[in-house]
Amino acid sequence: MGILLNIIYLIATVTFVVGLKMLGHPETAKKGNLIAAAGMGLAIVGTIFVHEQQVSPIIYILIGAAILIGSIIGWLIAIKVEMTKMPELVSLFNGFGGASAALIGLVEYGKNVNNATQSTTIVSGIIIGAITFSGSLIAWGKLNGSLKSVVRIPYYNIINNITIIGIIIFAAFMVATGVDSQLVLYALLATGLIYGILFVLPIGGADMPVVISLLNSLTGIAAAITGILYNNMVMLVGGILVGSAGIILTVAMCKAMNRTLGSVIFGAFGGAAATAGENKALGSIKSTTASDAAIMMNYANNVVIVPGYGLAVAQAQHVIHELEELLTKRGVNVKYAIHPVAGRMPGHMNVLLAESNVEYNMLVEMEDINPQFSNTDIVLVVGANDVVNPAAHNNPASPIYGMPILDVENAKHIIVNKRSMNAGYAGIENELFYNTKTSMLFGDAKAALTDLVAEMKKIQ
Amino acid sequence: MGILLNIIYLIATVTFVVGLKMLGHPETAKKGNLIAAAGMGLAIVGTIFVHEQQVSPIIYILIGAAILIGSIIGWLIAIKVEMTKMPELVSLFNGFGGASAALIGLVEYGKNVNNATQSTTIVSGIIIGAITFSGSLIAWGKLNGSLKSVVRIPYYNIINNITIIGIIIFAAFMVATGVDSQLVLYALLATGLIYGILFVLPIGGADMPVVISLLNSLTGIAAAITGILYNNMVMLVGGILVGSAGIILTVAMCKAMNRTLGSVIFGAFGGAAATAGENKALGSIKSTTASDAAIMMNYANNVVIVPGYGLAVAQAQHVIHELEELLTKRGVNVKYAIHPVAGRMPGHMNVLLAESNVEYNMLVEMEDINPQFSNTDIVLVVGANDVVNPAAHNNPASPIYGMPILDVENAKHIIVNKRSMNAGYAGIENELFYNTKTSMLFGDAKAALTDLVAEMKKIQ
Amino acid sequence: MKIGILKETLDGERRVAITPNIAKQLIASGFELIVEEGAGEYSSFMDSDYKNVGVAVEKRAVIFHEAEVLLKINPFDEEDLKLVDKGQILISKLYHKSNPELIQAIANKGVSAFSMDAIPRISRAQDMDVLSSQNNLAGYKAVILGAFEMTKIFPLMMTSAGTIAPARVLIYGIGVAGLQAIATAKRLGAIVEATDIRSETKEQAESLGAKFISVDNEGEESEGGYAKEASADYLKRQKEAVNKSLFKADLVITTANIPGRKAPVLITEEQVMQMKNGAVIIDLAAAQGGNCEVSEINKTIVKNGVKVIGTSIDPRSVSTNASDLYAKNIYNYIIHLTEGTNFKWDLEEEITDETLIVQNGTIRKS
Amino acid sequence: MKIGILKETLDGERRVAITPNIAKQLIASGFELIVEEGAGEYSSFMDSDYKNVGVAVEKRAVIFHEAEVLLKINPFDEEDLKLVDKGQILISKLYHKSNPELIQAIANKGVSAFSMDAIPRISRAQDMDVLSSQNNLAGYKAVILGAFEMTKIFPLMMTSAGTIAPARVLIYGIGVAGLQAIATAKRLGAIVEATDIRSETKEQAESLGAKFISVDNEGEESEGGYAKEASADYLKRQKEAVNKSLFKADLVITTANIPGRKAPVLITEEQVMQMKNGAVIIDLAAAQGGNCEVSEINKTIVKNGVKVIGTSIDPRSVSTNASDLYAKNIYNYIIHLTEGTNFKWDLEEEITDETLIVQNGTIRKS
Amino acid sequence: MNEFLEFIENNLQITYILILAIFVGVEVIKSIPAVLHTPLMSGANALSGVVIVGAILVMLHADPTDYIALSLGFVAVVLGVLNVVGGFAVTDRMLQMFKRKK
Amino acid sequence: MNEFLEFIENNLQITYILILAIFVGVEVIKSIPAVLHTPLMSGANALSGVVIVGAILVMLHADPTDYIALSLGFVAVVLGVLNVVGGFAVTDRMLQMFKRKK
Ligand SMILES: NC(=O)c1ccc[n+]([C@@H]2O[C@H](COP(=O)([O-])OP(=O)(O)OC[C@H]3O[C@@H](n4cnc5c(N)ncnc54)[C@H](OP(=O)(O)O)[C@@H]3O)[C@@H](O)[C@H]2O)c1
Ligand SMILES: NC(=O)c1ccc[n+]([C@@H]2O[C@H](COP(=O)([O-])OP(=O)(O)OC[C@H]3O[C@@H](n4cnc5c(N)ncnc54)[C@H](OP(=O)(O)O)[C@@H]3O)[C@@H](O)[C@H]2O)c1
Ligand SMILES: NC(=O)c1ccc[n+]([C@@H]2O[C@H](COP(=O)([O-])OP(=O)(O)OC[C@H]3O[C@@H](n4cnc5c(N)ncnc54)[C@H](O)[C@@H]3O)[C@@H](O)[C@H]2O)c1
Ligand SMILES: NC(=O)c1ccc[n+]([C@@H]2O[C@H](COP(=O)([O-])OP(=O)(O)OC[C@H]3O[C@@H](n4cnc5c(N)ncnc54)[C@H](O)[C@@H]3O)[C@@H](O)[C@H]2O)c1
Repeated sequence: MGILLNIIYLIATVTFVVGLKMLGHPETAKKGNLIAAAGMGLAIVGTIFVHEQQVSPIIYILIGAAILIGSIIGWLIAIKVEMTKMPELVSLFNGFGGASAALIGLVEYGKNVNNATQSTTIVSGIIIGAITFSGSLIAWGKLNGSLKSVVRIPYYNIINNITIIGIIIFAAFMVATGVDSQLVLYALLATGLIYGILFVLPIGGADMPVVISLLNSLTGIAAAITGILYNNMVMLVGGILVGSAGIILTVAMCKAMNRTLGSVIFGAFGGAAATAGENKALGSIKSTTASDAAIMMNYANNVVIVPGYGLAVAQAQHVIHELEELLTKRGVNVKYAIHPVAGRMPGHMNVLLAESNVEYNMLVEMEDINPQFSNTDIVLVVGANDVVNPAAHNNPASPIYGMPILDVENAKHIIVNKRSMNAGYAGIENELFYNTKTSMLFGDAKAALTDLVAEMKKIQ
Repeated sequence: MGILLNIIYLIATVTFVVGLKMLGHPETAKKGNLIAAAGMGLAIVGTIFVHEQQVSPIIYILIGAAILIGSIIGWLIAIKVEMTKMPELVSLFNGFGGASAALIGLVEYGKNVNNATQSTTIVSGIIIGAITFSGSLIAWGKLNGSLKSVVRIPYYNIINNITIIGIIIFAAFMVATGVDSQLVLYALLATGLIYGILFVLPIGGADMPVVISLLNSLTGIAAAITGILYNNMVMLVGGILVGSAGIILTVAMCKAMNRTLGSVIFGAFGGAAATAGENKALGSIKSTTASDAAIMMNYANNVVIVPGYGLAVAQAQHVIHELEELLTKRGVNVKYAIHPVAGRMPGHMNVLLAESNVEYNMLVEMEDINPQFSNTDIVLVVGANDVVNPAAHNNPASPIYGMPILDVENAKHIIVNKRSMNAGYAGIENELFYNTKTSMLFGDAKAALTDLVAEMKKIQ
Repeated sequence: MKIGILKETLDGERRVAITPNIAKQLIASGFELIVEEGAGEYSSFMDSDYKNVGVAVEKRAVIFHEAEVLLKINPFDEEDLKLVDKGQILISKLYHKSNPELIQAIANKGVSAFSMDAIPRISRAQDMDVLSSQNNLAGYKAVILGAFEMTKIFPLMMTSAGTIAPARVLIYGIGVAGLQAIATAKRLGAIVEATDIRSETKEQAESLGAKFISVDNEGEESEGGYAKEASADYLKRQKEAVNKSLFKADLVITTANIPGRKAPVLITEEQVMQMKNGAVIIDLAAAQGGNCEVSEINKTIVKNGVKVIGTSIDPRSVSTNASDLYAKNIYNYIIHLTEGTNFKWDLEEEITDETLIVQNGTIRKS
Repeated sequence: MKIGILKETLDGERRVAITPNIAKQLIASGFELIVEEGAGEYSSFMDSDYKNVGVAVEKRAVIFHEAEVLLKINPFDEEDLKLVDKGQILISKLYHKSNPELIQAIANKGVSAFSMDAIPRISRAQDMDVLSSQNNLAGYKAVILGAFEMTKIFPLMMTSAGTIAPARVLIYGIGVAGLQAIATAKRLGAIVEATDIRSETKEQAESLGAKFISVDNEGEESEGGYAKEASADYLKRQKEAVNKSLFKADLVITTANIPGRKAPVLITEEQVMQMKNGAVIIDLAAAQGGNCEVSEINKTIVKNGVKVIGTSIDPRSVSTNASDLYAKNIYNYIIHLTEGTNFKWDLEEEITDETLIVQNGTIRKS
Repeated sequence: MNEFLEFIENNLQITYILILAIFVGVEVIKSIPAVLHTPLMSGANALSGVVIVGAILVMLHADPTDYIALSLGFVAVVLGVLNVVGGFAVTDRMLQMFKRKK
Repeated sequence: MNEFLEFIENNLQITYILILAIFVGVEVIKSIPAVLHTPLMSGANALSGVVIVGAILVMLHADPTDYIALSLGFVAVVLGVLNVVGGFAVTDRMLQMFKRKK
């Protein structure tokens, strides 16, 4: 390899690190993505054009065609896909990366059977690539709904163990004997693919993002292994970066869902763990974190805060004011929507908010705010329940039927803070919490809002 | 090098990274230091005992003696030195490190004159080591007072430039010609030493910590260069770590002092920049940062908050309450000392603190709190001035003479938050601010306390 | 349909049932309004204010004669009933449970009568709930009255002339009035304690910064949010739990009521004798017999240096705001009862059912 | 040395110069104390409270006869002076600048007289400063009085019976009383605006959450912290700046004083006629002629639906706390003036010099 | 175990690179806000497409007549490019939501 | 320039190690509280004493009769050890102040 290519790879590696780093901050993420992409482009172009051996034109044409086809398809899919379908797309793409690694291994295996180090590398690449590929496809299928969320396979444990043993035997055999058999090679590939399927199938749909992140980390490792094979630094470092960052990310995602990685992967086997917050009639709830809520609010234009009795119970009036001030300073247009019977006495919210010196003109009466919700990006409901319960409109059997409420459902997104799924004063379920636009931010209002403020401050 | 030694070095490298990382958090810093030290010990022991060539016993004895001498002296100095003299000691030690690197270069030069890469490495090592050594000694002298703080040298610029040119010429000559002359070698060493002196001499005493950090970073680079020379990974990686971390640290220190690195190094030459906050009669003030203040308070046992009129002006009552709650949660014993005429009307502080729901029993009257100050670790004075002005005791000419005050001087440390050095209601200077136990935290009370709270939250 | 607004005749009453602002809304809804001369005088509404929005101002007799619907706040009394004609509709508070004679008298007149105090405490009736709207103001004003009568101030003040300890305020009954009293006293800087027979009020009191005094009882809760009558045992244990605070209190506000019954006696004369010299008791239940044994309605009695002020839960003194809210409640109620401008008489409907006490001379509720 | 505490005789006065608590401290310092019967009655201090701490309770004549030092709050009047003997020391407020006849009468008696209202406003005299300690309470009580008299409530309330707009409070004069009035009104939830001739008060008002109304003047500052008399031009421009707020105000509290002079007229009758129906004006400067043209001391005058209440800056109604603070001021003052239990008569010393108005029959200050 | 040691011995610098890269990966990612989890995952996914370099190398090294290698390589390149291009494009779209207002 | 490129060419992996180590150093240090600046500086200083390894190597490689090399090496070792031992010890003492109470 010439010095030029090496320098190109070096630059690409640096862009990967810098890009990944920038992806970690909302302000710089977009730029970071572009930088990494540019580095990748550089690496690809360099690999094709800067080398020393003779290559026949036909191969150049093939490479060009492959790249053209891949780019166009990839680009079109990425551009066309709906926002909500993106995670499954990521899974699909990741699977392709894994497949690519496995294919490389298939081609290279025959040339390196006699070098134990090399063949170890190749065999590992094939196994990991195959697992990633089939696992990602299953995850993709689960997310887009073509696969039932949790699939129970009879004798799962036995089959699973046999597959693992199979992989180990094939791999050990290949490395040890240096056998150059296509049969064994494809058998290895097949067991890898099977294991990928077995790995993902029993895991619940809600945990898919974690699984994708884990598989993604595996793809990175496969790339790194291929890098070792070719003594190619950009693949090595890039792959390891993705591998280690992916693991950390996976763990962070588990944490954000209040799970452990173990419980995601193995918990599934027990088959218990009915997802909390599922309600027969109303569907399931979506819970969010202070960090997510902070970012959403930070980048919103209009935010309406709906305080309720819980705000008073938590004595969170000072924190909510801090949040409001912070948002205002960031250029967000904030208002409080005061329901006439929020709290437990007339004017309860007024007393509370006056204590923390909220300006009177930030408080808007129900009649005045209701038409504005459709133009509101985010409603933050803090410790309110009955006063935002659509049952008052929809359900003649409800004790609150006929009571005017704050029509927060009309907003683009609703964040509800309360401690649990418990009912409010009227003692009834609230279907707002099960709305697809609603995210629940569980916790005592004072603690949760304090976190929210802290996260908000981290953003800028 | 045997595999064992390599693994030892690998482990040592990892301890360096981990140790450095842990040093960045108050909770883990001590442990981090020990881990890095253990890694260093391992590397040293490994270097001595795990190698393949034959070494005569006399050399072992010499090495043992050297290590013994160095250890005992280093240990004794470190243990005996007063807390306040530590920074200068760091400078001294750092100089020794640089000297060590330069000496290695001196020995190795003759053996490697014919290899351009090696000789480049060695020459750079000598130059950097020499600069670090002499520069650190000057910094040490400045800090311990044996050198006048800012030294003006006639024709400084000319001499400085000549030295730099000298270094370049010698170095280029040596690398290019591969001359094996002790004369040239020592001439290079000497110019390096001179440059180190010239570099540090004109910089003010207050900026010494930044300079030490910078020189420290240079020592790291010298070590890394030596590592390249010996193809020794632990030196290479360890040195680079120190080099890059040192640069970041240097910049951070400048930032904390509200300076740029450039202004520290080159600003000195202009010779202007009389330190702000110097007062003929009262001496100089010490300003602090929210981050420092937060750590001090976080690790205190007893904190007393003294609110004054400025707290009301800034409307910082809610933030001070947040701070107090946070401290209390961390196990700090917090009280408010209420001076009877703090503010501008009787009961001003009471109204203010009641608004943010400070518990009545946290407010202590002057007569009751005054005897407690001697047992107080930190007094945080927020926007108060006259009510803590010792002139009321000491200065019969003062308009406030005879007024009872809060005797905050008796506390172990005083942090004063106000916007400037402006006087309070009585329009008089306050010598408390010039007390050696006092740190000024400048800024509007609301902003400064908000920062303080944010920093406090970062700690745990 | 013509609605007549009468001037209140009860001694000390300063409110008016409909304010000019609400009158305007009723007119906009198609009703015709006439108001008695000077009806709004004590609530800072002048006859000209009514005229300006299109209400005819008339003498008392004219109102009784012309209006199909007669509005008052306080119950119609004998004098009023003399002027009432068959077929008219009366709307006011009636307290039908404790006023059987009045109800009989109304029935005898062959009229229909709705009672504002009988509006059920259900969610959708909250905007007609005069008890809530008025008790709320009463709670505020009780604290202001207390602060006015006391020889001490509320907040803690550390001054160069010494420290003034904060006033200690004790509140009995954490209903609507009690809660607002807590909020107001707390705002002014007092140390506030409160107690109630309903255990769910603990969290509510604390949400406003008061300390709740728990009486260790089995917490016999509520009947539709209202308290049941307390047992003698409870009252005894309540005294024990509260006495320490009572004897230190500078201001005591009592709001405890059991709907349809005499108010429970929570502070005996014996307890008053042990209170601090200079303390003040505001008994908002005095009209229902009083929570304090010593109190008499509309009187200030000084016992052992303790001022006991008997007053009613009606916030007569903040008449402007009280009238505003009351009027809004009546407005919502009338809109609820009518279709176009005619009454629906939908007896299946809970609110109508509960509040229509006399229908065309027949007593429906007693 | 025997100190006599007299009962106040001024109409409406409810305070007492020395409270039992402070009496105890004086006795501990070596003084002998006698108090007139019933002196503390209206401040919730009983004769027995005094006896308990070692003060002898005596009839009025006995006090005058036996005490070497006589203490009062309000100036000694003709009746008092009849009973005074040569050589006695009188301590009270005297307002010597506006009361030359009184001072002459005192001098004629051949006694010495110290005036509490003449204590200089210097830092070390803050704990003797009765103006500060009393005005402070007056500011608080003015708001309570206003809240009591109003037919509206202070805070904003959004309820199911409609929204009550917050009360608008306007305060003239941001001295000690004005600041405390701001703080108290703000606590209760009002929208508070304030104005003062001294421009340094802007920041102070804002530090308590009030909006300052600036009159564009050259801000003629102060003489030792006090306001100078305002020019006619200033008063005109003040009216222009303030009128918008005045005509929207629900409660106006005026506290503007210029020491030793008649209080400036800040609200004319014409302005009152343009105010809101139901508004209340509390004129704390009524004793100095009033900041409102309409006000009269100790009277409530209703003009155009506006209640104008003339009262003095003395916080008589919060007599317990006011007496506590006043007594503590006097205590500090007496300790300052004496050595052991004897007066030092150190005329070089600023506080003594400024406050000793008559020395042994000779007038020192006028 | 022995082979592992041997690998380290033979690839000492690679081992250092591996370890340091792991540290960088970990340090660079930790403590990111949860709302960036998905975009970051997507971005990392695009990066893992660096395996495309290997796929290209396979083709470059292939004998023009080795159809199996060529076609496998071709597919590998297509899939790898899909991963890279699609990955970065999707990430970019996801990050639209972080546009600063005004 | 050419020599620089040559160096990279010849020491490719070392270059990667250098760059990655720089990243690690930067990432590991950034955003530390100001009060830790001094202890951290002191700790980094102790670490820079890793040059002692070189000094020891000088002595190990030295001919037992090369007195100049031996004595320079000896001094280098003494100074290096001073840096290491003194550095860590001082850092440790500085960090006493962060002891948790109770
Ligand atoms: N305003 C009045 O005059 C008045 C008087 C009487 C009755 N009411 C009735 O009270 C209700 C008021 O409605 P609302 O929406 O304000 O209250 P709500 O319906 O009672 O709901 C309050 C919610 O706050 C949550 N919460 C409690 N403590 C919390 C804490 N520390 N942190 C976070 N969340 C907390 C509770 O859920 P978790 O337990 O899951 O946290 C609860 O669901 C209405 O039904 C109204 O009719 C009003
Ligand atoms: N309590 C009473 O009744 C009363 C009445 C009248 C007079 N006084 C007098 O007022 C004084 C009270 O003493 P004090 O110590 O409370 O106040 P002070 O002596 O007036 O000092 C207040 C300090 O706060 C600082 N400050 C102002 N705004 C600030 C802000 N936004 N953020 C941070 N700091 C701010 C100012 O310094 P910077 O400008 O540098 O920020 C000033 O030095 C005494 O002299 C007393 O005699 C009291
Ligand atoms: N549907 C609604 O949304 C709605 C509207 C308004 C009020 N309410 C509820 O109605 C209930 C009654 O409110 P109210 O103010 O009219 O009550 P009230 O005037 O009938 O009684 C006042 C308080 O006195 C208490 N009390 C009675 N006997 C007592 C005793 N022996 N000792 C101590 N306390 C005693 C009661 O528990 C009550 O809290 C409250 O729970 C209130 O929240 C509900
Ligand atoms: N030494 C001390 O520490 C100390 C102690 C107490 C008070 N003080 C100061 O003394 C000063 C006077 O306080 P006070 O309450 O006794 O004052 P005051 O009673 O004499 O007057 C009340 C206020 O009315 C204002 N005023 C006068 N004429 C006015 C006009 N035409 N328009 C508007 N406002 C007008 C004055 O400026 C003053 O603020 C204040 O500055 C106070 O801070 C100082």
